Amino acid sequence: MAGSGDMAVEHGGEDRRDFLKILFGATAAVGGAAIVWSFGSALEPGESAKDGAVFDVDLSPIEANSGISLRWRGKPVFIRHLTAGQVSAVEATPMKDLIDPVAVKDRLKPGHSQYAVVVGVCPHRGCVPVGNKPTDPRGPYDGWLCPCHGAAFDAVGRVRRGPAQQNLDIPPYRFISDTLIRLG
Amino acid sequence: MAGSGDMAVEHGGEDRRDFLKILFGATAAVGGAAIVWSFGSALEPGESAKDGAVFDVDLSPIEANSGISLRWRGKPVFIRHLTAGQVSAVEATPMKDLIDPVAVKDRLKPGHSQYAVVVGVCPHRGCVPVGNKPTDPRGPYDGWLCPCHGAAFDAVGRVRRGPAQQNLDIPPYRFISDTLIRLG
Amino acid sequence: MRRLIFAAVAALALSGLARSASAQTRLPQEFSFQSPLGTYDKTDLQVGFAVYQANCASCHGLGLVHYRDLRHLGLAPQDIAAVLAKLNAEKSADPPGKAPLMARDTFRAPFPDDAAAAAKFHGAIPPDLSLIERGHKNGADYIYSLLMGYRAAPPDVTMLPGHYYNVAFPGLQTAMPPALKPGSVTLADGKKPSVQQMAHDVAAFLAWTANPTLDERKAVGLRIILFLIVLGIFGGLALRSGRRV
Amino acid sequence: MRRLIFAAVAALALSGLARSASAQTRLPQEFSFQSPLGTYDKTDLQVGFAVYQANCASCHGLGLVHYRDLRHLGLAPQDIAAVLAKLNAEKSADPPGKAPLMARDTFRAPFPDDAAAAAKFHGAIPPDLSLIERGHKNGADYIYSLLMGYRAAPPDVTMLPGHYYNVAFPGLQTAMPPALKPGSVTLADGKKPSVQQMAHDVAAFLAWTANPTLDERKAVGLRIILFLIVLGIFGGLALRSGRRV
Amino acid sequence: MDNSRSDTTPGWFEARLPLCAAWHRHWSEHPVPANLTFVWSFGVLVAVALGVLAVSGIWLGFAYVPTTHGAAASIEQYTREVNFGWLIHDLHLDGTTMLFGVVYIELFRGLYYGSYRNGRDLVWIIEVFRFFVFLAVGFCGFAMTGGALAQASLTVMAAHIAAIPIFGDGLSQWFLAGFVVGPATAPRIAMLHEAIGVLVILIALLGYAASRAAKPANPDGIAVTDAGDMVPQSAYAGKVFSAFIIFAFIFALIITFAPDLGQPAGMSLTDPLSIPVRPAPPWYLLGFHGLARAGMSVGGGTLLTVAALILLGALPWLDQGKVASGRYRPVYAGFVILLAIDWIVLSVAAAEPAVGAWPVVIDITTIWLFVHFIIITPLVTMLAPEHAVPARIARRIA
Amino acid sequence: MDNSRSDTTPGWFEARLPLCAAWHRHWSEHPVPANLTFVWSFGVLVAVALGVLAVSGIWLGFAYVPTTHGAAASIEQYTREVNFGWLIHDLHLDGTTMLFGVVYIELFRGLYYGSYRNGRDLVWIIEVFRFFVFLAVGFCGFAMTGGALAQASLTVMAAHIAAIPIFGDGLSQWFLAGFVVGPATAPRIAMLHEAIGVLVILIALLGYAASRAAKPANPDGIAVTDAGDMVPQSAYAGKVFSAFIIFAFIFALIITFAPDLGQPAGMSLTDPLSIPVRPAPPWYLLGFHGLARAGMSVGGGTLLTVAALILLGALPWLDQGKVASGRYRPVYAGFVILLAIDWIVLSVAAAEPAVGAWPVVIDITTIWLFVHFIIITPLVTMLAPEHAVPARIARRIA
Ligand code: HEC
Ligand code: HEC
Ligand code: HEM
Ligand code: HEM
Ligand code: HEM
Ligand code: HEM
Ligand code: FES
Ligand code: FES
Repeated sequence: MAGSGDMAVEHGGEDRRDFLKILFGATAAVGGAAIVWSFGSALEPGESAKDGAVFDVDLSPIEANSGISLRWRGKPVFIRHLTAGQVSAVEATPMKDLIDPVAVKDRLKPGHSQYAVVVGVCPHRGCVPVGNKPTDPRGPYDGWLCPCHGAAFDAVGRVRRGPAQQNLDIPPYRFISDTLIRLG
Repeated sequence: MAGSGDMAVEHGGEDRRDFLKILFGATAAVGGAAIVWSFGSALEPGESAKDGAVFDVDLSPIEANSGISLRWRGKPVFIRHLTAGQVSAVEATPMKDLIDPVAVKDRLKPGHSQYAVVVGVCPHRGCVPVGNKPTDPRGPYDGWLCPCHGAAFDAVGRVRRGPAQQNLDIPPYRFISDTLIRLG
Repeated sequence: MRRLIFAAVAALALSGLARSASAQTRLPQEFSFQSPLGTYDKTDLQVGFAVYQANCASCHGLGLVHYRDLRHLGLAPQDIAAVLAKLNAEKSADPPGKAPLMARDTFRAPFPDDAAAAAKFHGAIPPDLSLIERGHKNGADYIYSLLMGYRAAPPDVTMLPGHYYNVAFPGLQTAMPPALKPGSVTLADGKKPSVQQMAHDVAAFLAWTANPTLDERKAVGLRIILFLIVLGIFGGLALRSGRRV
Repeated sequence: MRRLIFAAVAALALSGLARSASAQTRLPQEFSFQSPLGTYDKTDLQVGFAVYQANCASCHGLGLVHYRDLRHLGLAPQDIAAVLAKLNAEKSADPPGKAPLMARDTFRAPFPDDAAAAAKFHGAIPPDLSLIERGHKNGADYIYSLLMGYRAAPPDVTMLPGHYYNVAFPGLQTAMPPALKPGSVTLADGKKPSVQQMAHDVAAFLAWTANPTLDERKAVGLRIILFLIVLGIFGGLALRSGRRV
Repeated sequence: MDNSRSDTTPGWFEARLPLCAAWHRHWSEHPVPANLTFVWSFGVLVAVALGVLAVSGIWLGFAYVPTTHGAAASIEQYTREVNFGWLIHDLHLDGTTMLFGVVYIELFRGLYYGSYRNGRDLVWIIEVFRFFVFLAVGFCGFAMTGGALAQASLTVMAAHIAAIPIFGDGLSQWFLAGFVVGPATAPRIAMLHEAIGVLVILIALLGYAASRAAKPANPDGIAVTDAGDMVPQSAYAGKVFSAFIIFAFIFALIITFAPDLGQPAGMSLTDPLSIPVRPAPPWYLLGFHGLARAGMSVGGGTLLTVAALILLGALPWLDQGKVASGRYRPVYAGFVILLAIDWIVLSVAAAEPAVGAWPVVIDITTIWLFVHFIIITPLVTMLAPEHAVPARIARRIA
Repeated sequence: MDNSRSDTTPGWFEARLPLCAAWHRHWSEHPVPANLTFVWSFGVLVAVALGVLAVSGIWLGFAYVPTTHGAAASIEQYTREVNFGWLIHDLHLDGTTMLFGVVYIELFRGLYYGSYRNGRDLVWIIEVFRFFVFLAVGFCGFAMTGGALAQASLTVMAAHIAAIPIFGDGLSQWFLAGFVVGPATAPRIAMLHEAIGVLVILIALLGYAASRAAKPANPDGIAVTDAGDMVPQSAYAGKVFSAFIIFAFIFALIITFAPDLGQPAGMSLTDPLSIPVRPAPPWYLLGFHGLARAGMSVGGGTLLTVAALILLGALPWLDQGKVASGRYRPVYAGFVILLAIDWIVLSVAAAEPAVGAWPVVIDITTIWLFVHFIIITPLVTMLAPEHAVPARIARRIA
């Protein structure tokens, strides 16, 4: 490290060298970042995974006190248009009567309490409950009834009678307009 | 390692120790061998791989100058019962006329030259040649004809006319009796 | 440190109690393979298989079992051939163009697809039974209890259409009808096993389908244990003697 | 050592010659993407797709291409929707109960199974075309040549039933009939492309189906190369200056 | 063991690549404190367990097919149809149990003897990190068995990852290679499991290096200075061997009589119609599963789980005591044991359905865990009486 | 590069785990001969290539499905649908080309400068073995792409393994996990590829250790004794850097303009109906493919292939010369270059169909290869004139 030439030059050399070192280091860093970034984004879901991951459902055709069922990611999803009466009925149920206690508000979207959206898979053994078609029996709690072993759910999908021990799942969704929801 | 006690004992100790060391080492070695062996045999084909890997075909029902085709491991296999005339005919063909020169004896089993066994997949593009059914055309060389692009094969499956450039494959098989072969 | 280990043991014991709390209405049975060193009783398994064929096969598949595997129950090749011949004779369920069953095939699925099954049983689908025994704690007991668990429904429960009251079944109502038909099986000696025995043996059979390697595992495992004991002794001696000098 | 490298280069050159020896009867074409920096010509691809739909789709599938991928050719969502609507309208081939095609589906296979195809074409099966361009050296040229390669069979060759003489096809007889129907496609400007252009554009289209990422690859690759040059210079300077003192 | 070897003239190979010499210098003759007890042999056992897992894992990989249906099917077939397939599978499954058994004890050994003291803070942090990675690998392994239960656990885990602020969603999508468990998930999880399963060996080696660079830990928790208190590692050959034999023995017992020990019932069921009523993770994840459930919400769960691990890693700073080893601070030692019991009870409770007293048990044990680290540890180590620490190691063992 | 670092007082981490110190001692300040030329930087490039392959390989593994149909499909989908999937695939595919490019040159460097001399025989044997393992991994990688071509090559390779006396059949059944290429084959080959692909890194490290234990090789092929002839490795930082940049540059060119360079046309076709008329292996296997085809029969092929590798490893004993470096024995050096050309021609010929002159070319080049090792090498090194070798290195470079 024995420097030649007078201080100034030596010093200039120092500076220049440091500058170049930094420049080089910075460039290399940029390259490294680019690599990391590209490998990172390669971990994101591919297009096929995105297919049908998200789609919109128009609720306007559903009349009050009736429901529809559609398939989303291979699972059946139920959407029920509740009457004011039905809503107040479920709200009236005391928590202690519930097998898997959850407040009604946590199962409906604020401001859209007339629509209940649930996954139509019975938590007991995975059968598909009935209650959407007008002809279907809805069970003792005016919600859904599981044909397999008789689990009964209320109008917002909370289990009221065994063997199932958990409420019907709620798929991820949000309201885009008053009559349009985006699933996923 | 400073030994205590007189030579004899010390020596005895030595021996005993060595003996025990060897005994121990030997036992450990046995264990190691057992492990290696079990992991080795775990690499062998599983039962499903063995299924139908090997099976026997009775040739007696095949009359002379006719053939059968059967599936073996998903591939079609042709077995043709040759007449003496056909054998001598193919043997007469000079090597230089062949696209993929192979001697007849290398394509038949010694002592069983009346049976030709080949894989029925055309080397050109993988179509299945015709020529087994009595009604089939056998092509200009009294063997098989590929319907796709007209490759022609002789009675022992050697390609005589393009586009194919290689002879029909021969599956692994051997004769168990004069009229029974084991494929695989 | 010693204390620490002791404490751990204590807590584990506690946990044992905890678990035993969560039990169902079971009719515990004696199974030859349940004891530490016990192995399968081949005659049980053979009867169990007969029972399965006669009473269960019409609704439940055994997707992980091949017909050839039956030789492990002591069936001779010709016995297996016979089984297959019988099945191929009555090929009702499956479409015409289908190849005949071979020893290499897995047990035939009774329904073309789940939908067909669900339609038949008010939504319920008869599960594949290959692994069902492992699906429940003390699975063999559970299967026995299920098969013997049918009762007249008490007045207070409202039954679902096409369902049967069963004390062993979680939910007490099952879409599966009582399956064991008395006299549906005949033993080699011409006797007809009791329903209890049928339930017991089919449970054993399904335990085998779920753990076909149990016998081999115990045999090999014991050898390993013995070997380790020997190795431990020799090793101990070698090292001690090594230290001695 | 220098000599060694030189020798290697020489030998490689030699090998180049060797390769060029093994060529087939081809009609080499101009393709925008063939030059080092060239990219796909989207209008070519769109015409090519139209040609494929009108002339090839009835026999060849594109198993690796989704309808949604057409947006990379510059088709707008509604264009794609239109394509799908058209296809769903004429759902001749497939069984009734089948769900309508969606943008997420891959191109529909024209035949239920190989057997059906083979039956139709005297044993030959129209291969899936997704990767066919990569299956041949200079694949795009090959496809063009194949489509333009139909001739009257010279008297000396005996044609197989239902086969067509084609100078580009290895074997000269192909089960594929001349596919390009003049006027089968109409361009945006109402013109009908010549058969040459149709062959050229469908070849380009199939090149795209085989290498859809070609454009991105070249774009990204060039950035990488530029970056390395810069890095090399800076690095060189930094190190030299480091050494200088 | 037999160090006369290094005296004799080296053979052809040794002369060119002195592996034996290296072995002696870095291992058998490496000086270690003379007071190490039985539990100090566990480091070797971790290595053994990792070796078993790597080999059996590769063998399983020879047959494993990472698809939604193939995962469970391929391994079921492997265990049924391939020679010793069942053994290799059990070696892997129960090998995991052995690994975690050893690791959990090692961790509590550290807590008890204050092995994170005397400048061993980095060593400790690496050890805790290693533990975390083991948990991740174990989870991925469980999740890749493809059973209905594994699918459920993937969904749960993804939900927890998604609860991480900012990056959460992205991470959980990376984890699932999608938005829900789908066809792309299986190969992703399988390769995560296999790759990290191999890489974790490097982490373990790093920890070993760090531990070698620091002053050796020992039951007296003192910095052993006097060379007279050190012995060559080979002096413990006997201890290590007996530890190994016992390890192997227990391993063999589990494989022979209870191959599914600690696994949730029905984990191998592929048919979602026969999901056991109440899914649960394997035993070594139960504690964290419980912590997470105590978190009420998924987000809370994640928070508590992570917090617990961070607190564990922060011990070198939480511990305010002058002495390190539980031998010389009985009060704190008592609390460490209490913590061990607390964790076991928490694990037990976490395996039970959320009915009756169980949720309460979960909450209490969870709260205690945090009380222990945040309040008990600093206070007790600061205030509780400590015995005088001997300058040199108390009693030689080797 | 900047070794002032080690003088300053170490930081918190460094004080506990002196990684920088280790780096300096074992790498940057390690003394090496002062006459190393450009090609000596290639060792680093091998490491770089291996790193690229391991990482890109793991990323591919995140998507790869080892089933007869899934293999090709999963990767095709990956390259089409995942961000930069094509890049990661090309990094892996062309990374293999870069690896073998570097390895082939390194081998010929060894031949030319007699790097296997001066007690470096073990080093050389390990290097040849490493080369063999690379070939195996490369083949498995190629074979796991699942295309019609890969299937064909598996059958061919199995036939060659089966030709090994006694064990042959068993080994080829192990290899295929069956008697022919079947459903069980894909996961077997994939795991072989991935596992060995990772383990080969260990072999490489072993070779590095052996090389460090032996006297350093150098262009003068002499045992450098005088400390004045040694310089710290960091003195070559510039050379290594430029080598790296050139490496990366070529790599980038290949990925951008010829991602399939050296791969047989149509290797990625999954549809057996469109098998290219004449399958062939990737370029780095062509030479051996040629050797094997020259063997007339499958058995002969295997024999020749194995023999060639063994002869290569036996060089330290075949070479009878007093001097090691080609610099001081021009005649032998000439033959080495001839050998290089011979190999390239052989490879070219092996890629052509067995028509016209090609089979002859294959036979001639094959024969020459063996003549070179068995006859030329001993004789020429013994008899041909050698120049005087300088006691100290000829010209300093660093
Ligand atoms: C007539 C059709 C039928 C027959 C015959 C039948 N099962 Fe079932 N089985 C079912 C149905 C339907 C279910 C689903 C029950 C439910 O979910 O309600 C079932 C369920 C089961 C279950 C699973 C219970 C659970 O906990 O999920 C077992 C075990 C079982 N059957 C065993 C048997 C055995 C053993 C036999 C023969 C002795 C048999 N079954 C015969 C229709 C049948
Ligand atoms: C009437 C049905 C039919 C139509 C329409 C058709 N093909 Fe084909 N194609 C075939 C058949 C059959 C084959 C198989 C040829 C053979 O193996 O003899 C084939 C083969 C091919 C091949 C592969 C040739 C080879 O080397 O293997 C290509 C490329 C091809 N077609 C492209 C096209 C293109 C492009 C179009 C549209 C412009 C098209 N085909 C339209 C039936 C058709
Ligand atoms: C720290 C190391 C490892 C741990 C803790 C571990 C743990 C596990 C666990 C718990 C399972 C589930 C077993 C079951 O439930 O059946 C599993 C499965 C599996 N592991 Fe590992 N493993 C490790 C290393 C590896 C390695 C290195 C590989 C291969 C490279 C591997 C390959 C596999 C495979 C293929 C499976 C699926 C087999 C099955 O479903 O049972 N593992 N692993
Ligand atoms: C592989 C193992 C696991 C399985 C199979 C599993 C399964 C489940 C199931 C089925 C539930 C819902 C039932 C219930 O809430 O009681 C659940 C809840 C939960 N699990 Fe686990 N779990 C596993 C591991 C974990 C781990 C390691 C954690 C912590 C990181 C965890 C955190 C949670 C949390 C926080 C909840 C409650 C979610 C909520 O309350 O909404 N689980 N787990
Ligand atoms: C010495 C190191 C390695 C070499 C020489 C190597 C070489 C190759 C080659 C030549 C292919 C075929 C690529 C293609 O044709 O598309 C391949 C594919 C593959 N490799 Fe490697 N590889 C190595 C290490 C690894 C490692 C460490 C892994 C993962 C743990 C890995 C995973 C894969 C996978 C998943 C594929 C299939 C992807 C495909 O079909 O393209 N490789 N490898
Ligand atoms: C992945 C790469 C490979 C592929 C795709 C491949 C493909 C083929 C094909 C299609 C043939 C039959 C056509 C002919 O004989 O010319 C063949 C022959 C042969 N290959 Fe290769 N090969 C590969 C690698 C190798 C390697 C690495 C070796 C040497 C170990 C080898 C040894 C042979 C031999 C000995 C023959 C002649 C077999 C005979 O004459 O019956 N191949 N190869
Ligand atoms: S599945 Fe719904 S109650 Fe059993
Ligand atoms: S496939 Fe037989 S000639 Fe073309």
